[in-house]
Amino acid sequence: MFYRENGQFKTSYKSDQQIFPIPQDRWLILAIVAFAFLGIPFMVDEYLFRAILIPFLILSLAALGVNILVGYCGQITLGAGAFMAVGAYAAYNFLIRVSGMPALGAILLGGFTAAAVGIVFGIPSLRVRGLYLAVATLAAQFFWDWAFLRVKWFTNDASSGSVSVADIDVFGWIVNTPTDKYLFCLVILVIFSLMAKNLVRGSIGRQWMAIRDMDVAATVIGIRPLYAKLTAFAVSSFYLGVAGALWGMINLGSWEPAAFSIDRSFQLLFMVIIGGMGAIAGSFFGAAFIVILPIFLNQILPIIGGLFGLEVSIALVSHVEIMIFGALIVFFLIVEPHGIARLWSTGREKLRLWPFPH
Amino acid sequence: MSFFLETLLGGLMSGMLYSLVALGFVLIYKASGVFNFAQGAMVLFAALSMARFSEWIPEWLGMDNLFMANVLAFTISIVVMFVVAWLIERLVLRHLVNQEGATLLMATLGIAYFLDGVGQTIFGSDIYKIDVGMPKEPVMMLESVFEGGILINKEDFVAAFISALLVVALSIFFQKTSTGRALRAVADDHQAAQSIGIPLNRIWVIVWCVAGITALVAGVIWGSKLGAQFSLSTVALRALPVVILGGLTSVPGAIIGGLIIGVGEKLSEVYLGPYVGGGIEIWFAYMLALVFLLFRPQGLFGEKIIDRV
Amino acid sequence: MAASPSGQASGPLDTFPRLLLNHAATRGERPATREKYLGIWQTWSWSQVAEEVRAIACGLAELGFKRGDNLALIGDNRPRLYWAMCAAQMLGGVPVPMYQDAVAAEMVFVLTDGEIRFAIVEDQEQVDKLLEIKEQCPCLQHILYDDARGMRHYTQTWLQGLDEVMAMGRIHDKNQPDFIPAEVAKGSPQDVAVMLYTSGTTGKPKGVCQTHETFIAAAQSGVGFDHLTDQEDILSYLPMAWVGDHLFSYAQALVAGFTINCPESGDTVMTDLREIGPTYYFAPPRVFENLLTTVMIRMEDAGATKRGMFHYFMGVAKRCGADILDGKPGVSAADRLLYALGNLLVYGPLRNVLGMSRIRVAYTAGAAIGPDLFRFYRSIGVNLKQLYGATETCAAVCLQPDREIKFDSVGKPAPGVEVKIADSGEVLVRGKLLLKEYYKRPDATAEAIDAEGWFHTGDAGFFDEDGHLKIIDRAKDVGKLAHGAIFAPNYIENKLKFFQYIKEAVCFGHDRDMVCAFVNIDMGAVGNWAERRGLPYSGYTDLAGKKEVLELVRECVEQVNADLSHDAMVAETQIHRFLVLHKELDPDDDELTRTRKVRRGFISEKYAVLIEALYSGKTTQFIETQVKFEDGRTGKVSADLVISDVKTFPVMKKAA
Amino acid sequence: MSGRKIGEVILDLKNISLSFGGVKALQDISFDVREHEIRAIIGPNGAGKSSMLNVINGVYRPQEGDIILRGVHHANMDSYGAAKAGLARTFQNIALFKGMSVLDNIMTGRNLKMKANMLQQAFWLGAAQREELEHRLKVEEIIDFLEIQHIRKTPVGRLPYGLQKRVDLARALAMEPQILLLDEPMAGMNVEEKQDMCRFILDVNDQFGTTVVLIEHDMGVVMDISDRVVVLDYGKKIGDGTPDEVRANPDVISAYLGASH
Repeated sequence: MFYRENGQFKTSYKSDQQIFPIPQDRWLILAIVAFAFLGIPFMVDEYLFRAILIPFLILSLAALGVNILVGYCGQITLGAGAFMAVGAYAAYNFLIRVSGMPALGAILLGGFTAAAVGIVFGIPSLRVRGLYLAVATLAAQFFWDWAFLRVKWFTNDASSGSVSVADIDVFGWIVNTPTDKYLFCLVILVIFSLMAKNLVRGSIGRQWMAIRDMDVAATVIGIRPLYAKLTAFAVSSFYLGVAGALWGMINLGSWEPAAFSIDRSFQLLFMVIIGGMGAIAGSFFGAAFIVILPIFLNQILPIIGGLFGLEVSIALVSHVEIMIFGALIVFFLIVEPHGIARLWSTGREKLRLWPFPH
Repeated sequence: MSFFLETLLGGLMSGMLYSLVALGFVLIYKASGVFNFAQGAMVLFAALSMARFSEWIPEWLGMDNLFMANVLAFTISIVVMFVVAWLIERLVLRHLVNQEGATLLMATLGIAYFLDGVGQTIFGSDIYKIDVGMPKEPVMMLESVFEGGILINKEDFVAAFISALLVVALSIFFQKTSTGRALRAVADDHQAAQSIGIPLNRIWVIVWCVAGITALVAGVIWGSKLGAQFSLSTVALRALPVVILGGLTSVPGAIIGGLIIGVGEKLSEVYLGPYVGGGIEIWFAYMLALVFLLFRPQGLFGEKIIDRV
Repeated sequence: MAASPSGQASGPLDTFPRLLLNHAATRGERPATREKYLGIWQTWSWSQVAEEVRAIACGLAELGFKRGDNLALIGDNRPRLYWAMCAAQMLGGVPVPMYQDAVAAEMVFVLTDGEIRFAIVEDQEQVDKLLEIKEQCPCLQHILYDDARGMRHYTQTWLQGLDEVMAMGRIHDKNQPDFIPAEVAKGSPQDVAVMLYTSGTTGKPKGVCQTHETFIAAAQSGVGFDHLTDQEDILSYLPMAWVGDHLFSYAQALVAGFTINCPESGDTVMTDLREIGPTYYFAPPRVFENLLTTVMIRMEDAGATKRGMFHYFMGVAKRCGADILDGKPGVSAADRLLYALGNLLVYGPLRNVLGMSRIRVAYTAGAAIGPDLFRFYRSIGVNLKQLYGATETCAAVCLQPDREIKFDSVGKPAPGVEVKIADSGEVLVRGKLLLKEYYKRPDATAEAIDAEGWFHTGDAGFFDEDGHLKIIDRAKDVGKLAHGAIFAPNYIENKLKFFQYIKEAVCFGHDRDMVCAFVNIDMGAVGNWAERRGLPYSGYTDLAGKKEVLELVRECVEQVNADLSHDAMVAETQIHRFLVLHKELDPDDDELTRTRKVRRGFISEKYAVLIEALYSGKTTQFIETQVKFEDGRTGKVSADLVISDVKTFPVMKKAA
Repeated sequence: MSGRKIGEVILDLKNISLSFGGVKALQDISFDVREHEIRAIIGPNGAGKSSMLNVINGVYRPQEGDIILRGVHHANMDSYGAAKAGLARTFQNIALFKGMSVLDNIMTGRNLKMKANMLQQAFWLGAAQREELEHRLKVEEIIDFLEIQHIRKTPVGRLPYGLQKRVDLARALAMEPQILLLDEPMAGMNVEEKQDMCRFILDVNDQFGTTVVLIEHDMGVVMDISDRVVVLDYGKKIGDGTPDEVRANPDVISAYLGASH
């Protein structure tokens, strides 16, 4: 409806292969990013930062990682949380054990460590598929759950089992207020999203998708499954590792292995399914949905209960929450396997064709 | 030596329970190609249902007979599980026919969450007692063979016995009844089965019902041991390596895989655990399965997977 | 202007090559030609185009192309074919664009009649066609092809790729840089610039010779009239052999210096139209009609709310849209507000989807356009206007001025054009834009242009009180019913054709006591209609014979009758009986001209038995017809056609 | 076909035998393929044609026999190796990447020729961007060649069967192969689509000099466009020669018309 595409013709491949070839889309995204940087920091209170915005940004980053592996490369993972944990603990250890290590460096190194671990746990994907692979990733989950709980070296022999870091310092910028933390995460998310988009629209992304859609044909046209799958595992784990480091060091400050339990892994998978597999935007939709839904239910259920004179306990809210998640997963898998992102792009397509239905 | 045997037997006992859950996995996978992540949630759901009905029924009916209450609760729970199975087929599986394995897996993950949520909403989320009169006291055995004998939990023994019984019953069901034969036909080839007039949808309902019953039995046994509580649903995660090891399509594989994992877990925990800080039983089972996977992807007894171009 | 490196001629800009060289010098970097090729819009600036044209010209000269030679151009709208036109003109030759979908026999006629030695064709397909007929065209000496695909194994020496010829030409141009400027300087505005063969509704085609002077005059009058600038974009997708395309895509583009855009292929015209979004647009009524039909069909698939919204706002547009576009006073503020809302919700998006968002001026010509169709486009804010002209008048005789649009007129005479109505009712034209002559046909030339210099258009029409010309019909088609009432078949047919279900209609009535009609259904619209009703059908013939379809057509015919009964002039010519033809009228079967005008005479001969049946009161008639398929094979279709009677209405007195 | 020169033997298959757990799919089959020729493998359904093709491009490894590609022994080649060695193929049941657009599908065919590393790709820098644009041009030429401009941005899943086959061919062509293997390129097509496909195959062979090995069970079309034909029946070679020779071969006639069918 708002699209006026006449005259927006492309005279070079460069302009035809832009990330957002339609100017209206481009402006919309730029406006959103600009608002996120310049608008939100002045409009939002601390609670919103802590409860919604910062978790949303970091989980979006993690969901991006999962999406690369599951949505683009078609390799299922139930161990995403473990790679976040690896990132978080690796970053922690780099920070405290290497003197003079800059925080940003530690975070990135956390990501690289996770990538290396991801490659190791991705090796089974060369032999097995589908649910067998799920088992392999679960092995990673349980192994690292255990390792960070029981192997004292990882936690620097912390007696309580939980580790903590001081406010981090990025080139002299002490990231300590919620606004700082928000902006720091936002910068990282924007850069990483751009990188992810570039990867998936380039040759490596096509290799991933080829493996996902039809691996035999992919091999025949000269795509090595080994390379495609392991890069997907590496990139995915890198994203998850960085997200894990941010989650621990920025969002939590001090944490225990439980922060990256199997529930986290499932949660990330759900984000991708609900948000949209194989779509960068899906990661944001999914993360937003999963961050906001519990808060929304917490607010709304007691009110609804009140209408019927029922008392809604916190436990009930949490049960209803997992019920809704479960139902939504099934709903999306059946009705729209490509999630909210596909709904969004269908809506966009409709707007482009408006007033016609097709 | 006796300590080793005790550990071994303990492993076999808990392995038997894993087998029971694994059996649920295998049944459903064979018939519908679905890897049912919700098996654990079904166990929890069944256990909660059993626990709460056996508690509520005496209240409602004002009776005092524990045995009757248990029988009634068990019957009701069977009905409940049937309804759950029917709903799952009706609302989920039917719409996901011919989808990829990974999609179905994720769908059952959704079902698992849903069942966890519903179960706890309806039945509550505390720890509930299931008392079906399982003997609690341990017994000493084989005192004549070893010095000091070995200590065995009677409860485990009964549980193992029940599990074995169920396995035999299922085997008979599969081999001897016409429904069982139809089920096997479906497992071999969906399309072919459909073309000779086997109603897929009904077969699926049946198989989910049977899986529901195994879940109920497993739930009752585990519930009476540990109480019906949320952690039961994680039993699915512990039974997962079992099926990988045994092969997804093999009933005997589920049994033997269960025993191997049960024993492996216990032995590794006892003999290896102390050196690495303990608590290794879960990941050890997975690692075992994983290593196995790399060398024999179809599992111990599974059918060879052949890709055709 | 002194001779610059690009060598443009000084002096008046009175020939097309001079115009081109001037653009290359004055707006060298502006885009001149775009073509969607390999997925993007390849763009050539005016200076690049000038280079290319010079290369083609020099190459042609190397091959021996001389002043006065004719150059045949056969193919889709490809940039290099347009450039070749100018190249031929540079050398003082005459380009002769030909219809590329013409069958071999038609081509033979033009190639021999035009004494054509050189032909530039698009691709292998056209080459093969020419090879087939080369024996019959002794003068044809050189065939150049634009697209080399599949041409590797053609060994004939007189067959060359345009690429090679241009490479040759570039060398030639380098060695003799003065050659082209000299040739351009030799050109005179009175030289013949282009020869366009009239497809002719009757008889053999005639080559219409137009000079630089006439075409530039015609183009200038249009450019001035609509204030066209070098910023315009136009989509060139109509046959190059049609005078309309030549005027808009060649003459006006060179006069105003705007950009022409060639679509990627026939399949992608709609997409390409959407992408380019031309600011200046030209299409025959049929195209607008097809577009409207698709709009209506697609809207019927929309949900009820959307459909309701669409029809509501289309109602608003019908009420006040055209008036708002014309800037007429007297539109209420409420209507203006509603229209603005509609513009946001419906008209704007609709224009976008149709590729018409950027249109400043759109023209239609070539046939009369149904008033409702015309009103539709104007009401959604597309400044669609009609023009009237013929090949012999460079297509531009009358134009509708902005803000003076009448739905049933073709506008006022263009600047510098005199128009009068002969006693017989025929429209006569005099002015700069008249043809020089029919090629080698002094007899025909004398017949068409009388002693006083008036060109006889062959159309019947009259001026209304505001000085607007109204065309009723072809003069020779206007007949009389047996009892004397005037019978203008086109007028009635156009009314029928406005219904989306009716694609084509042919009315009969001259010297008869009532009017009867053949109707062609629109396969797309009726097919869709049938599907929504669950009416099964196996193909065109089957669908056309369905009882329900006949009923649908009958309703349309009745409405036309009701409409006709309002106007005393034509009320007598209501349709009494009709039948739905079993096959589509098709240019390949000679039933339509290449510009898709009905060939009345041919049809009445071919289907004499059906006409007989219409007037003899029969209710069915068997017919078998030969049809020609695209690949040249022939086949037969046959059917029992049902003839239906239609209700007619008493003549209404017009309220004073 | 005047200008096309058929060259030396480029691919030589010697005594190939292949069996699947006791079922003999191919038995002792030998034939060769010459450079620039169109070589057809025909035979009734189940004759082992697809297996033969799968052996040539390394999807299956024969238990016995030797594959010599330009004088190099390739008996243990896998399908990635085959791709690197200049073999491309299409699939009988269309194996397109259904989640991707036509353009992206064809772009995957350029994969072996793209060298930019991941970091360059992630930041869309230097080689990555340059390569994308260069290969896009290449792909567009193929799109133009196969006349599929109007669907370049359509997801392949939405295309009708005939067009999908064409995209499959386009993807194989994007590899600029020396030998093109076509697995029943005309199966399931209507007459017009078959004619188009024939034209494209001839054009590819002619324009790019690509050697074409194609299998078909429908004899008619193949005979018109092939230079030489191998006939298989029940995993055995029963005929080899020019179309005319093969047509006259009594074994072939009986395999196609004989009582066994």
